[in-house]
Amino acid sequence: MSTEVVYVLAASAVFGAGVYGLIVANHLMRKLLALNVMSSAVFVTMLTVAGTTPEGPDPVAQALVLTGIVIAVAATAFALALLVRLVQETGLVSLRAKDDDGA
Amino acid sequence: MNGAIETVGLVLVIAGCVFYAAGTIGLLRFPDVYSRLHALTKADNQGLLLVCLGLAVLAGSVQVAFLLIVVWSVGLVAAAVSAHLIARHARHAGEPHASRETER
Amino acid sequence: MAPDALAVLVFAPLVAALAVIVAPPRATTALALAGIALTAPALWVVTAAVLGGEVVEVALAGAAPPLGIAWRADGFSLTMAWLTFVVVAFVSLHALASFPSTSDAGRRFWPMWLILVASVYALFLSADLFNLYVTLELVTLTAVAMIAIGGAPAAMRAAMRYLLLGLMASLFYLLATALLYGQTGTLDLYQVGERLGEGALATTALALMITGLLVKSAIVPLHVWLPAAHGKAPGPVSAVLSALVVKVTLYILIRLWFWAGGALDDGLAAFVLGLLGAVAIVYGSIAAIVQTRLKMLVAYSTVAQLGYVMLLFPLASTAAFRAVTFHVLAHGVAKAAMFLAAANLLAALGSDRLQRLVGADQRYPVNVLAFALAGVSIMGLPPSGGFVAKWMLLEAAWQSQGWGWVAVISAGSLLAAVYVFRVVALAYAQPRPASSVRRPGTTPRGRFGATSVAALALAVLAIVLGIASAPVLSLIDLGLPPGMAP
Amino acid sequence: MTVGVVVDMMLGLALVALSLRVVTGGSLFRDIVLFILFGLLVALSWARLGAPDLALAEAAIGAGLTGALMLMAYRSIGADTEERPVRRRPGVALVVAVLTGSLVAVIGLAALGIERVPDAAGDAVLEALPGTGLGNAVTGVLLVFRGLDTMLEMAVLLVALLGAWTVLGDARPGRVHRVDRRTPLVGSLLTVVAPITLLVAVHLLLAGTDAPGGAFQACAVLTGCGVLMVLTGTLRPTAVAGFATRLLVVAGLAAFVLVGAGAGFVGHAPMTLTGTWAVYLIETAMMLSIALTMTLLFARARGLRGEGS
Repeated sequence: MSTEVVYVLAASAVFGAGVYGLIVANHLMRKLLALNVMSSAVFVTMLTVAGTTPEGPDPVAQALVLTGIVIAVAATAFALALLVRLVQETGLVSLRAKDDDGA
Repeated sequence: MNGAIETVGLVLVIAGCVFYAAGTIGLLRFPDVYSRLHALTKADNQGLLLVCLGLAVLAGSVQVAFLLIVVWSVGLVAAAVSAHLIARHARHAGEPHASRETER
Repeated sequence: MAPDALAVLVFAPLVAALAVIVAPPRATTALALAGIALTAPALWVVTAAVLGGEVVEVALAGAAPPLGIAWRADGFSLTMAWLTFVVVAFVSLHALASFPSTSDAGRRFWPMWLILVASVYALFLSADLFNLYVTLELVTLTAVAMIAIGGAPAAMRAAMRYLLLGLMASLFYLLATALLYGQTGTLDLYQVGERLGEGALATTALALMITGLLVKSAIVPLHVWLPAAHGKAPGPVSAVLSALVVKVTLYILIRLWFWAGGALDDGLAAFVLGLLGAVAIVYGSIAAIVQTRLKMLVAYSTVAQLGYVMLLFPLASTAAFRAVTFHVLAHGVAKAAMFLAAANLLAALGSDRLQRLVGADQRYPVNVLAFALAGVSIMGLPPSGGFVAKWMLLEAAWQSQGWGWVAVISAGSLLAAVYVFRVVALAYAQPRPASSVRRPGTTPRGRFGATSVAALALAVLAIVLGIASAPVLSLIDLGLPPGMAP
Repeated sequence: MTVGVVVDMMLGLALVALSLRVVTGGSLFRDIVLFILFGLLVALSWARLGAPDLALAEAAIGAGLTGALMLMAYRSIGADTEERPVRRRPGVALVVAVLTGSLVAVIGLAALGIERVPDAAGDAVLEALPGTGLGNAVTGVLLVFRGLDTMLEMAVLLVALLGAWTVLGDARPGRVHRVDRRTPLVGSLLTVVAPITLLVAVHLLLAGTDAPGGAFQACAVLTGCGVLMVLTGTLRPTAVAGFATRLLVVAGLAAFVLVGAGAGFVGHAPMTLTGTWAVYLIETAMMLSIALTMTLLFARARGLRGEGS
């Protein structure tokens, strides 16, 4: 068993956990945690399946992951701002509470 | 000669790990915030020092050794400040003190 | 000349966005309009080159794929770029009135609006799987932020749901990108198509990618986020969401399927996608019929109309490709007009409950007319653009003897007629004497003015598209997928 | 099996256990802290996989910044919004999760088994890198070969900030839960740490052209300093975005746009960096923009002003 295999397996389990959390969790912030966990799994998969060059992991894959990390943080930051405002306005931390067609 | 240096380095690293283990056990087993902090900061900083020293011996390069000392001192500053803040916050929040509780 | 024009399409709105952020508010209108207007001559230059028979292409930073990213414009991407320009230009006119640049909302709206325009252009020009991911994220984030711009709790809830699902869909897409890169060593969509053999691995990766795209395109049953998001957003935002934002992922889907989807060529997957489309047409139309609010009705109509695009996959013929591309255009223009008219009526009446529309034609004739004209195209009545699209689609289904698809297309038009006529009939209904008195909350705003003109102009354009379809179709013919002949 | 693989396995198991805990646990606060720990372990994985650039970025941005943002938001929405228990019937979710997880495992493992394509983009990059004058291939990809991605990524950051400003509405900037500055340690920490972070950031930025590091890692360090200054009240959030703030926020994207579009005017393909100066200009502007953007997002503010002013 090689290092890459270990990380692919771990990443897939983490991805599954993230999907589970995203579906099951009520609290919006936990959904965001689940999304972030999923994106870490995607990044690890991306680097490992890209293979290696003589000078280490594939540099393109590294750059893509770096870009992806920053985009994930940006999206999370915006989602958190939206979440905080939503809680201030409605007092609810989940989307399930009531029907969206009202009002 | 090489073997001896390597042995010294390994012994230092392993000793550091023992301190880390002790600190972690303290974190898990101690009854309240204050004593847990005590375990973490004291034992772990000692552990970090020993591991850094061991690695410096193993690396055999002055530059690396210097960097490891920098790592240790930054770790020390971070631990001091964070432990201080946590303890202070806990005291203000009225976090219970295990020993006093048993005295009552 | 033409390759530089591609850069103008992306950079002009982007520079305008940056300038709007930094410059004082009074300069906003001029800067924004300049940024959008500059893309017109650029589009013209590129179109001339494409009509001359070339595919306009530029390797960014001189690094051709697989090393770098290339921008590429053929008839298909150019058609989408023209749709972008037309919708954005007219909706911007509306936004000038509904988001005045000196107001708080306006200061927030315009920079994001311009970035959205730049990213949609960048998306249509790009064929790099990862670059598409970045542009998609950009489109989604701007769209979500603009839905929430009004600050109403319902809008923010809709925005949050859209954001969560959108981010999840992006991750599926990104995961597939990772796998495809691992397999082919390139991110360029066309090169992936060449290098990707058949096999379970390729199929699964493409299936993951398609799932993500379907969520973002709100194809039933993954549409749950759309009605609230499109229905609760401010008027200009709804218009551009329905006309453009859901189309960009369908564009990627079509590109992927017909240019790089060799591994999916087994009929079953295509049939499933077509079936989803059929369900979307029927379900979306019925849901639209039972709505009690105008904007929600229009939003569900979008769910239904997106279904037609999915019929392309099982039909998979030149005729179907032309029909569906034309449908995307016609629906985009008509739906933008419809949302703008609905938003104007909402602003004027103080509510978009359908009952409030009774007699609206007497007070707001322009907007009601705009809604009705756009409705003609949505239903597919001659001589509108929608008619041409649906007629061509029917022909395509007929030719390939897909009787089931024929039935769905016809049923969709009938159902669309029901929900459009429901609105139009109410609006033209004779008001009872009591209700002719102006109700509280009813303002004369939206009777004439830029907002109504923008809606009417788009609606007229949706009709004109049907009369003058020949040049558009000849442009589409220059972007047919490999293996399809005009 | 080597010692390294055993370490990998322990790390992998810890990642899985932590992720399960984070998505299902009962106490949100604790799970956010565990998420930060998860991020740090991911950073270790990057180091194990031989990607130090990513390890640096993950530790600082993925774990540190995201965690700080999460904790801040957690404080803002208040402890009284503790979630209700998870949905009653998680069966379907479990099936979906196991299916997607195994799907990823199967195709991931299959993808690992594939022989490397001879002219993969990564190899093309290594071949073309000497022509750029850069020594770090990752920086080369980010700035030269796939500069468009990075430019649009800056736009994503800008949109996140504009979006946050939008949903902030007309509200006063969020009350930042400040650390009590009367404790002697915090003040002296800042006076020691602030200059060091600046030094480290500049070092990372310059080192990034040839060694691990670059604008993203540098900005993360600067952001850390910014967050510290907000927390200690050295910088206070304001409700108005002044001219300087707006200028600095767009600087990174603007530098990219100017260089990228400008290349077209002097006869190069768009997005061509015509010299090393362009690399340094863009990297510096990006570092400043990202650091300010992130600090503003953290403080949920439109601007910042110094303590005295």
